Amino acid sequence: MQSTNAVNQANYLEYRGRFKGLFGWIFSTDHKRIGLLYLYSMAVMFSVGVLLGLAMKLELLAPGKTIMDAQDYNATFTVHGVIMIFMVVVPGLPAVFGNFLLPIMIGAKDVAFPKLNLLSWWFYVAGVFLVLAALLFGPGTPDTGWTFYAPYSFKTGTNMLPAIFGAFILGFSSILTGLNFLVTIHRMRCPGLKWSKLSLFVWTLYGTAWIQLLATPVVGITLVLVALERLFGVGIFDPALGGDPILYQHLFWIYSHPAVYIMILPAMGAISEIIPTFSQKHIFGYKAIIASTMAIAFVGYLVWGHHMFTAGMSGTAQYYFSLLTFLVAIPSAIKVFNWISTMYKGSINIQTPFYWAISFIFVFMIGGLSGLVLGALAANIYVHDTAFVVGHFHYIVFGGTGFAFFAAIHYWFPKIFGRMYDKAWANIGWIVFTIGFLTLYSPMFYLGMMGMPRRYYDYLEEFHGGNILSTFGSWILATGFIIIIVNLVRSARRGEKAEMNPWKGKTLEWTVPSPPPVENFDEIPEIAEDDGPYNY
Amino acid sequence: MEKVTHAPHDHYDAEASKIGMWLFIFTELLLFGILFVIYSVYRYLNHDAFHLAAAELDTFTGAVNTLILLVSSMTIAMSVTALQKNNKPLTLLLNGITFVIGVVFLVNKYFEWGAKFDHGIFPGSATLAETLSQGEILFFGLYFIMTGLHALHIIIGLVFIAVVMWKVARGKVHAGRSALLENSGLYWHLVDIIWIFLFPLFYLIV
Amino acid sequence: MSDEKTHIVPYRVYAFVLVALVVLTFLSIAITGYDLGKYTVAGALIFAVVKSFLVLTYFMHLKYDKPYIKIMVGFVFAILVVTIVVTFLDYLYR
Amino acid sequence: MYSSEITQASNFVKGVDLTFLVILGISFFFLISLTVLMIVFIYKYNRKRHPVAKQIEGSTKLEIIWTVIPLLLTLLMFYFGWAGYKPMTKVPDDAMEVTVYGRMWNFSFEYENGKRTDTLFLPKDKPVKLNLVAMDVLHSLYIPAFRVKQDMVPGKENNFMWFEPQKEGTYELFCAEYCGLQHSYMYSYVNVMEDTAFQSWIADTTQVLAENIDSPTATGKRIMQNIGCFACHSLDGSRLVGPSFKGIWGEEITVVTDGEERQVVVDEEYVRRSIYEPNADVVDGFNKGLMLSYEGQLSEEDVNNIIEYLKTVN
Ligand code: HEA
Ligand code: HEA
Ligand code: HEC
Ligand code: CUA
Ligand SMILES: [Cu+2]
Repeated sequence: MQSTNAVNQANYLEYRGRFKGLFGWIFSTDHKRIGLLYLYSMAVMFSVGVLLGLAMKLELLAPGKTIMDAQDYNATFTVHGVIMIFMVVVPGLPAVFGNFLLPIMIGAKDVAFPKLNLLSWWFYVAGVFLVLAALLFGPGTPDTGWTFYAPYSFKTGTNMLPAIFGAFILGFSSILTGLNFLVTIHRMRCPGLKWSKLSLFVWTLYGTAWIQLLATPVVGITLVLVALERLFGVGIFDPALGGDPILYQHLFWIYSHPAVYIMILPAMGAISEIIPTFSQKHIFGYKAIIASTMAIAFVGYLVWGHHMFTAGMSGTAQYYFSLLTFLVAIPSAIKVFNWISTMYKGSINIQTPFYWAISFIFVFMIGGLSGLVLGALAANIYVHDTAFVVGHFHYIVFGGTGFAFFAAIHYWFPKIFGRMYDKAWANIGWIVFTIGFLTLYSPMFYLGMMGMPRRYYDYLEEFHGGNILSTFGSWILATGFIIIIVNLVRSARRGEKAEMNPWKGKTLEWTVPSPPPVENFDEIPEIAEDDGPYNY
Repeated sequence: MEKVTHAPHDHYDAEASKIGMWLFIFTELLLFGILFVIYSVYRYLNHDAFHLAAAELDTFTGAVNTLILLVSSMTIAMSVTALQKNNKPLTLLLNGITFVIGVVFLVNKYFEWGAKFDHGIFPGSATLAETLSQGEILFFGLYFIMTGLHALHIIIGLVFIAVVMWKVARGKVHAGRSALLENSGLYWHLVDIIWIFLFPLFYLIV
Repeated sequence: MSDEKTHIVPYRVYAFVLVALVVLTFLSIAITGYDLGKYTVAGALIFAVVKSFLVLTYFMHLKYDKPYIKIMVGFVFAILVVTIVVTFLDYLYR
Repeated sequence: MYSSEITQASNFVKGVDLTFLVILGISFFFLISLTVLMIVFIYKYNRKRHPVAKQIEGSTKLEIIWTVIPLLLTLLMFYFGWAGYKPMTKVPDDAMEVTVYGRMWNFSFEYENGKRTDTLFLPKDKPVKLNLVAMDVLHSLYIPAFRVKQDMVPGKENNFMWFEPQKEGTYELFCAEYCGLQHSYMYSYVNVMEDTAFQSWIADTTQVLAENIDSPTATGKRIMQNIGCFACHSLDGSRLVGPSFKGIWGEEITVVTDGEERQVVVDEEYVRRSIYEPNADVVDGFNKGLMLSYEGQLSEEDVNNIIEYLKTVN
């Protein structure tokens, strides 16, 4: 692709706009700065979530009380879940890398509505503060689990309202980001950049944006109803007034199942960028990957009931949901096959992002395949709401989205900060982290199959062994995490200067300097007829 | 897309803002759509009670509100034509009519709700819990939530229209840059469509 | 781009649509006067669907918009319908 | 899977375990072969060994193959899941019925002859149908050894599960749906015995009678045990969800009635009201709405026994 170096412009990190210092960031409408704002705020929330996770594991080290009371434990997994889902992995890759890269990858100077983009971040922050307010003030930290199941969620005496409104506002932020991306992709592609030439990361952002747009309002209104229920006792979900608690679950999962694909799709997109780059080879099955992205986005909308197999649905609904759950697994399988085939006859350059990418594939397979167990009716009845489910979703949410996030940050780090990290430390961090991960979550499958229910503060002696191992793993994982973070933070300030295209990538972001100038391109690029994002 | 030479921030793309608005409308549709899901489930489960309760609502007020809302939809649609024909006074007049009708709608709503409150029918009230069946409680719960949310959207729409009128008056929105007006129209029509469904579901099917 | 050709809809089209909408409203009120039993809901909804179709096509200019916008709108309504149908797979067969 | 030596503890174990085996088998096959393939590629096509990549853009044939094969395999998995699950919905007509009450945070089981226990006693080789009644929030009855689980939904009619225990022994029974503070303590046991032993157990109401004659206090304590008061009230003065019973008799306490604080003395009338209308007077510092009325569950006589017992808790 033709390169247009905007050497004359200041780069976006040093650029001085209307405001100086901090204000120059939090009032900046530059998509790159907003991406970094998300990165920093998410990193803070993520660290809180991680600490809560470690605290839970410490509590579960032995039966009985270890470090906290039952009430604290219940509040801990609730807050852990809410933070991790609503504040880290749902905004996750789109808000950070989507914001940073989308305009560059389609040859535009910014997103379609830069001010709205900044507003989304403000909403995000507002939502975060509301949820935090629920923790610090009022009658007690929410203790319902991140699922807010009725009727417990309006029976508990804890501080639900701020948490609910916080989640609502976070949802709004997510909707606005999705809307912005859709318009951007539709309207701002540079000349010659046809749909069939978009990079795969952009495609996944497109699919994700649709889910964000169409699914998030559902959870918004559902949470508002729970709030109204608490305030006025309307009766919508209260069995005492004729409401149906199972309907609440339907509505919750109508959002929250598609939400898991909001988390994983951009992650898959990032992997689809990294593998061709480090194999120096055209992606295998470009069209098939796009089709599977859209299939996941669409079919993923129709399978929500697999979280409710034991809830008391009709048989017909159970068969339907189980069958469709299996169908939605197939596009994921297609992606895995295509990624591995991309490596075939490539010229593989093993670097940190590539390590993360292959470990992503590995843990994603484990997470996904355990999802198949859960999708089968008979097996689900047995392991639903046990540690097995906890194992499944940590493998796939954290192992999937989390690993892809790390892959992405190591891949685009030189572009974002204009500096290179210490590769040796990055690799050490990766190996420690991965070992810790496997030790932490693998025992959960075993515990689940032994019958240990989830959300258990205390457990019977027979579950002790698995829990010890798991807690032990959490410490290894944390060590790896610290190595990685320290390395990245240090390198962002003091690393070696990075080249424009250190990995020899072919997508448009590698044609602009590192870090990119304020307006990305001096001149909007033009894509030639026979050019494509993965032509090596 | 042709080459954009000026800074991206003040570049004007009518189609972008239009699809932006449409996408926003989609989220609103789903928001209400889910309430319709709840409504239909509970209607299915409490068939008779819903019939009984719906009879309590005043079809006449509902019909009046439906009609005036339709008229307001037309006036705001016409105002776009007026703007495109560079007829600024007519644009403002048509928008003004829409605005006034919106206010009238709210006033009607106020009296309607007021009457219900006087009869002790409001969410969580003692009358509801003591005299009505579960299905009827659900019906009124949904009635207040859905019409309330709709009224909230009317208010937002009114603010939107007011802003647009001000911009039209100041000449910031004109024939060459009419996207904002069209968007306020789209939004107002959305509010109308929702009412088109609310009206039969609550007032008509008795 | 601001010069993109826009379609100016004559006032009278809107007036006709309004008349149609008003007539449909009265019809739907009238028809619920009859006892259609099971079909009352369906009847009322059909009128609502026709009315909103009119609003979408004319008032909201879909008729004059590019095809992809139409497709999107259709898609969103389809999603809504599918959601309702799937939810009812549970309630109808309980 | 759950301690393999006690497989066949119920009639569903086979179907469920088979589903597991099939899916895990296919999964391991794919996991291992794909991982190996990946490692081989990384090794073989490493930059050092294979400096120039061969550009391959895709292959429609392969795409079709790896769409169709997983499709068939997943359909197979669906089939096993379905086949293992199907029988769980069809209760035999001759099933013995037990009503299970779930409340925060204990189960109680009521047999056809009115006997109540806090542990589930069942005869071997006889189908049982458990009718599930949730008193307050969602709970879920989970017996891992039997591979069964069903949520208990307040207000839901026709909420049941069934199975046929096929092996004597004692099995754990958990609450698997998060239900608040003591969720992890909401567990009990299932005791499966020979049919004859069960019949004499269930017919044996003498145990109850004896205690009745013995002393009302003992009976009171047993009733409270079975219906689960001690999930929320301790006997040793420690604070759980509700106030401790230690030394409450005759004590003067502060309660909130209709939003106003007042002082009351704990006497017979107050305790009776606390049991039948717990939300009328809410003890200061505790949450309203957690304790539910036991109207209809505890007879006058039961309550009298409870009162007698409470008098003795010091
Ligand atoms: C990133 C998020 C994410 C993703 C992508 C998925 C993906 C999948 N999930 Fe998961 N899931 C969660 C996050 C996610 N899940 C969370 C958070 C919960 C718990 C919520 C809570 O209760 O708190 C949950 C719970 C959950 C349940 C409910 C469990 C229960 O509570 O009883 C089920 C049941 O069907 C399920 C199934 C699946 C399936 C079939 C997939 C599939 O999409 C997986 C597809 C992937 C593969 C299949 C692997 C790759 C393919 C191959 C290696 C090739 C070979 C494949 C074949 C032969 C088919 N998930
Ligand atoms: C992204 C999602 C995510 C992540 C990362 C984690 C991380 C961790 N989780 Fe989990 N967890 C959930 C989502 C997540 N969790 C959810 C949704 C629930 C359900 C709550 C409920 O039941 O309501 C849950 C529940 C849950 C339980 C079960 C509670 C119970 O049922 O009793 C436990 C038990 O130990 C646990 C432990 C941990 C631990 C030790 C960590 C971590 O501390 C491990 C340490 C992690 C690291 C050291 C770094 C990981 C890095 C990344 C993911 C990428 C970085 C991204 C950015 C910076 C943006 N979590
Ligand atoms: C779900 C938890 C829960 C269960 C189960 C429960 N209670 Fe309570 N109980 C409470 C709470 C909370 C309070 C304090 C608030 C109130 O008065 O309603 C309370 C208050 C009381 C009081 C008043 C105590 C005092 O100090 O004045 C009595 C007596 C009582 N309960 C008896 C019982 C009996 C008898 C049972 C069993 C048959 C029982 N409770 C079961 C939660 C429970
Ligand atoms: Cu009862 Cu958990
Ligand atoms: Cu799901």
